[in-house]
Amino acid sequence: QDDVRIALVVKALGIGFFDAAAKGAEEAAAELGNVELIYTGPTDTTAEGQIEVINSLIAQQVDAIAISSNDTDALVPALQKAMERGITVISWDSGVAPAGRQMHLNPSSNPLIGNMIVKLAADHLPDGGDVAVLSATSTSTNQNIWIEEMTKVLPEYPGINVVGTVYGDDLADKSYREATGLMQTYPDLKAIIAPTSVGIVAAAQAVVDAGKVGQVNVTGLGLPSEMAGAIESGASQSFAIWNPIDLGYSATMLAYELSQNGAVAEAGAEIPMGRMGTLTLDENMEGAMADPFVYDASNIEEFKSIF
Amino acid sequence: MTDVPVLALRGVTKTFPGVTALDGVHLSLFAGQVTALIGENGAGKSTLVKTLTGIYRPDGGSIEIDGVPVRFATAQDAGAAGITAIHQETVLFDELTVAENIYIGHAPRTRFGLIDTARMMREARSLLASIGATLDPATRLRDLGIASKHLVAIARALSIDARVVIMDEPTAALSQKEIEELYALVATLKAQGKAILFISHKFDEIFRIADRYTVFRDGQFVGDGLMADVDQDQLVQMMVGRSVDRVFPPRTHSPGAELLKVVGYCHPTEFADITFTLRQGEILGFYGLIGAGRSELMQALFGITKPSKGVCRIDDRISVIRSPADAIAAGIVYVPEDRGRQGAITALPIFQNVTLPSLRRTSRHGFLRMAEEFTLARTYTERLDLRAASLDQDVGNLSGGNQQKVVIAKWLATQPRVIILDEPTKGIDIGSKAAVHAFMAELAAAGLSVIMVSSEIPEVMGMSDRVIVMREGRMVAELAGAALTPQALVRHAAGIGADKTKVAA
Amino acid sequence: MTDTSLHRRLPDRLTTRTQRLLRSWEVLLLAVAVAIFTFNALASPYFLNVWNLSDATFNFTEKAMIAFAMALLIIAGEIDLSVAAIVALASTAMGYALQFGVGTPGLVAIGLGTGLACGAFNGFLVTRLGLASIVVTIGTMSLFRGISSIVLGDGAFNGYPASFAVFGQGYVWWVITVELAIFAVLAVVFGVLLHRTNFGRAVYAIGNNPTAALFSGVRVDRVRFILFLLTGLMAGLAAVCLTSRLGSTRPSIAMGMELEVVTMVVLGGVNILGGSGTIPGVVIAAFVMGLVTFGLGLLNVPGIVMSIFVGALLIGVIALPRLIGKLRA
Amino acid sequence: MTFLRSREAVLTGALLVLLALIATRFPGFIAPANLAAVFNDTAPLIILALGQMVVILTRCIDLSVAANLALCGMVAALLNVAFPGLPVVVIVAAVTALGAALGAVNGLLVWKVGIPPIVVTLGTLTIFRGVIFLISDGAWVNAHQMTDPFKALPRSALLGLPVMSWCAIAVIVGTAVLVWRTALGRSFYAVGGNPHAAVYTGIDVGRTQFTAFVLSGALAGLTGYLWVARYAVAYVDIAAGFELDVIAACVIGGIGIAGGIGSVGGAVLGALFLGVIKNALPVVDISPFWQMAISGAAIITAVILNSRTRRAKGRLILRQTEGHA
Ligand SMILES: Nc1ncnc2c1ncn2[C@@H]1O[C@H](COP(=O)(O)OP(=O)(O)OP(=O)(O)O)[C@@H](O)[C@H]1O
Ligand SMILES: Nc1ncnc2c1ncn2[C@@H]1O[C@H](COP(=O)(O)OP(=O)(O)OP(=O)(O)O)[C@@H](O)[C@H]1O
Ligand SMILES: [Mg+2]
Ligand SMILES: [Mg+2]
Repeated sequence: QDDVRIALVVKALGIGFFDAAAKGAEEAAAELGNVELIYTGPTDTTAEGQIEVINSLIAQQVDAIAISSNDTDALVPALQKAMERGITVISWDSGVAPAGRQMHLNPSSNPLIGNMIVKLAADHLPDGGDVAVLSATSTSTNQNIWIEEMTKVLPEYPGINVVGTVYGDDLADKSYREATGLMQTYPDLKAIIAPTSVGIVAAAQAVVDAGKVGQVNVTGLGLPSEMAGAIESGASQSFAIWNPIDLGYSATMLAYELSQNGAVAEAGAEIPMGRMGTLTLDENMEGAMADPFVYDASNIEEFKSIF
Repeated sequence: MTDVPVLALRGVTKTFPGVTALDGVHLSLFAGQVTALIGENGAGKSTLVKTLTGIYRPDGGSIEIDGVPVRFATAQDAGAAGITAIHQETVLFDELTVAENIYIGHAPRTRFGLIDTARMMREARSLLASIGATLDPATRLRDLGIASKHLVAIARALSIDARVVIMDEPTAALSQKEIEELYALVATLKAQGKAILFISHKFDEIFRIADRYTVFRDGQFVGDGLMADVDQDQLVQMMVGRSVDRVFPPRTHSPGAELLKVVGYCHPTEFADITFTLRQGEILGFYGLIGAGRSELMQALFGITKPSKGVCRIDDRISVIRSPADAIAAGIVYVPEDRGRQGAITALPIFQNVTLPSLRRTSRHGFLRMAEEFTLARTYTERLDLRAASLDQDVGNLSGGNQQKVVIAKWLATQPRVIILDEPTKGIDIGSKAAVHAFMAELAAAGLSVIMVSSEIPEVMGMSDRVIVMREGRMVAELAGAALTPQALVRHAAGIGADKTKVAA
Repeated sequence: MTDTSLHRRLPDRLTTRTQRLLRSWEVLLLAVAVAIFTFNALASPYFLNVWNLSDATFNFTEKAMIAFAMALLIIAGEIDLSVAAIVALASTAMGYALQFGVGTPGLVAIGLGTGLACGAFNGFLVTRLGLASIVVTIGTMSLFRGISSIVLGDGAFNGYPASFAVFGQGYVWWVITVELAIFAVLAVVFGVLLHRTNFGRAVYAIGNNPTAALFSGVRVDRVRFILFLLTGLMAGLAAVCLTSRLGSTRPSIAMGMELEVVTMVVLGGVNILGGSGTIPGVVIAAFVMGLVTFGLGLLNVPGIVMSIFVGALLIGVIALPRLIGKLRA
Repeated sequence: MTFLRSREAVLTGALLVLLALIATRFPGFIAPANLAAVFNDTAPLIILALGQMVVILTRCIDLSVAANLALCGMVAALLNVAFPGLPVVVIVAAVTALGAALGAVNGLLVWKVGIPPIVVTLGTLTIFRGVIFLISDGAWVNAHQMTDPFKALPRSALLGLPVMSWCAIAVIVGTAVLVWRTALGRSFYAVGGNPHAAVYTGIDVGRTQFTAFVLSGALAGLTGYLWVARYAVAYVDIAAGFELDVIAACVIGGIGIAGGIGSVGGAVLGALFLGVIKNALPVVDISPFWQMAISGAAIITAVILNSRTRRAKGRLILRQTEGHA
């Protein structure tokens, strides 16, 4: 049987979010029937590591690469080489510069996410107050875009005062320390927005340990499985995420469509992605999958064992 | 005098890869007696000490205490069996205190098994007092001078309640006054009924303190007996296997024109106002007590340390010597006192050692030419009759004497004009010593100027055309001809008498 | 000792060139390399493809450039753990200059110059102030990378000119990349420098016994300083290649590279305590590490599992001769 | 008097100056409660620095501590998930033993095979990390999977201080007694200060180095549990690169990298110095991007200062009396 080999390349192996995405990709592969899925990525979140992975994928002559990148620009030469050798390249989740891919799948639209993270905080602060951002690394593409989008819509939330942005580098201990630092520097802090699944968990833990449950609300983007404890303890009222399973599923479907079914990535193109409907590409060859979904005490039980 | 030895070795053998250091040797030590162990360099004396103290395990033979065979796995076992030693090397710990150095490995314990610091200090203090050392047991060893360190080593050896005390060349690093104190200590130990093994290359002290002797040659037992029954020539005959000419080689050539002139050399802490001249083909002796600053001065001449003031003229041209490389270029070379550390590079082959300072000549535009290197190395090593398997052999595999030859060959290959020999015969046995002396005379006769640093009066007297005496970093006398007497040397070196006038040559 | 005037002729060597070669570390390592190559060829159908092999060389070329200089440094008894940080700082400096419109030649000069400056700083601390190189470079490792993180903050530099891409992405001829060519040239240059020049001899002498080397007229501190400079320069060169290959600069560039470089050098048979080692050994070690990572990559083995292989290889290859020696004794 | 000139005094002074500087920008930092929190946060670094100190004293180095910590932490988490009923003390004991065993692997390779410590631990560093990936399958162990007692132990307060801090205090006291008052402790200094001489005093150099590695490993194992329980998460990369912080703490604390020199006080102060910088930067509003450069500069300064104070005082043989004519 003619196997189609699709590589799902992630920022680094061992991150819950990406493992969930891989689950979705497997689902798509099973649905398509003739797809062999290669789930791979470097050990830590570096561009150099991803380039090595890409080189070995090129060598194996896979049919398509769907990548969530560690660096917008650094991967471009390697991915261009892949495309030159006839490999379909798309990026998903965290994008690659247009020159290095045929199209990009956004989990959701960036403005929607930027709005969502500040709304989550504002919903629990009727009187406004100080909030701070705990991001991943200073270089993470999507976190930076979301924070930018959030800043744009801030005027719509009067009383919400963003006092600072710190970086936990997606390391549990550093994020924890930064969150603790935030609470000390700003004794009146009302909320910590962490648009990263590592940071949000660490921040919730820091709030619990500082005895500030009820005073400081942790919110942002996180995984239900990792955040279940925080919702339970009350350190977090609510948080959002798109469904990573759907994301992996859609990325695989798109890669398959482009590489096997002759779909062309061009502005305005509508590309089917199985049960997720179709994706419409904009002039940057980007499309958004769906709205982020909000999790709170009412629905966390249902999702925490799924992803 | 008892006839049962406290300690007896029977047929002890110890081999290292390629060397049989001890070949079935015998040795008996008796209570209340000092036994001198004598032999050439490499005869196996220190190896025997290490075997007796549990550092090496013998390959064959037996060690008996009071006629009972014993076996030591570690140095602590030997201590427990009542054997203690002052080793040839300093084996102390700079970062520990005096008391800890004395008691490491057998410190007094409290009920909970912890070290009883207070008691350790107390006992260390009284032990030090008993050997006449006024050291604070709480000072760190690194803050002590060489002589004090040696006293700590002695205290450490005595801290073990021993019946057998071994001293491996204990006087090599001591001044005359401290040597006298050591002799007194040996007498006390003797009176306490301990059996003492005393190793030394100095015949005068052997005859002074020893009751018995044992002679080794090339790892083999040659003979033993009572000191009273032998004279020095007989001992030397046993040691070397032939008689050794103890007359210094005659000097036939007389020194030529002035070659090197040192004017007003000063160093912030080590020496001051050094002014002297050296003539072609001359042997200039530097005498002084240990620590008089001679080595520091020679190292400054060689560019290792920098003088704060002063100039050095060669052939009436002022040469600035900032590094050994400058010195070599100016024709001055230095055979260091500390051969192990400063002399040869033991892990490199012979030819590379020899050519290291002469690479500029054997290479072309900075690129090595192996053939030239071998030629140069062969010329000089064969001239010195080096005993080795090949020129590619690592220097570390050679015996000490042959390593010294490699170092000398290295310097001769640079075709120097001045060669400085720092304690060239220190720790060297009587046979090799004569060879070194003959060689020095040969060099001088060939027109090389030699500076010889030595602490041995006979050597200084016998070899030098002229002698400069140093004390506390300063030149205190320059002696030659009739003025060069042992009494004058000692008087100037020790600073006895106010007479500091230079005696003209 | 002097009883005879009979002069024996000392032979130059007792062993022949072949004998020495056969007993050398390089041969053992070469055997390992061949074994890995064979294994890879059997395990993956994609392995024996010149283009793939050419791509695979990127896994080691930049590290090997630094490893050559590092080998000399380690043979001389020193170490430089700040090399990866130098790469980061040099890349940052190039990116910074780029903002002012500096062209490709200028960028290269700045990259190499930053490397040299960092090397000089390390060399100064080690030779002038007499500090231990391992602690000095642990400090400068944080310092250099810290400076690039101050400069870059949460930003990145990109938009390098197209002509700059030649170092990391260009080909000299057919499958021979520019980096591979640089690697080959440097292998020869460093090989000659270490094994065929007075300078190389001085490096060995210093590594074996710095005091005795000084007493033999070797300008010890000057040689050490030059070695730090060289290492910095090579880190600067690696920064040029890596930056060119990535087309962007971030503070995390070349993270952890120092340990891979040291691993490569040690695997190449250089004694970490100084005094011995060869450039051919390092060259083979570079290929071994490249082959292992590429081969396992083709089998889609995760990078972290690969590192188990590299770690085990390092310990195993060094332990084996010692264990055999122990068993023999 | 001697204390005033010691490294510990210099470091204490530096630490106080640092705290004073921070206080000018953020007075709340030196509130006792906050200082206690900083100490608590620095506890893992202190514990590991003490283990590393012992290893460095014997002329070795342990680059694998952080990987050892991560592996033990992961095993602790997996044990807790697999056997939620297992008492926490059993888990702590198990991972401490595991840490000691991993340290023993390093120690044996150094002692029996004679591979240089830096090479051994460079190798085991990558191997340990790889093993974590293998046993965890790369997955995280998250807070809600861990039992409450497991997570609670390090943060439960005892006499106003969290257990985590008490662990650090216990290790400080234990190491101090070990190093000052036991024969083994003194032999660490002897082996590193002069290995040759150590043999002459009946100390087995290899065995002593082995013991040091075991000790360092056991402390890494203990810290592995503390770390994972405190941050309530375990994954492959926890404490990545932490070995360099640990070594930096030792270097700042004046532990001589060539062996034989160093004190418990120095190691603790070195760790606290780094801990204070780490905790202070976010609150005094210095960009986090400065942190690395600052700790780098601190290391270099400390090394220079240490080498100055340690420089052998040149012996003075010249008398400063009347000049010679
Ligand atoms: N650890 C060792 N490995 C190899 N050979 C050794 C070792 N120790 C000693 N030897 C060799 O054993 C022989 C005896 O050495 P030893 O040190 O006992 O001599 P010695 O009589 O004490 O000489 P000296 O008077 O110079 O102190 C020498 O040939 C020496 O090279
Ligand atoms: N009191 C002391 N404290 C510390 N070190 C000392 C002392 N005396 C001598 N030394 C050491 O011994 C070495 C030799 O001393 P120096 O060169 O000054 O005297 P010297 O006259 O050459 O003595 P020697 O006969 O031992 O060569 C010095 O390098 C020094 O390190
Ligand atoms: Mg001896
Ligand atoms: Mg001297």
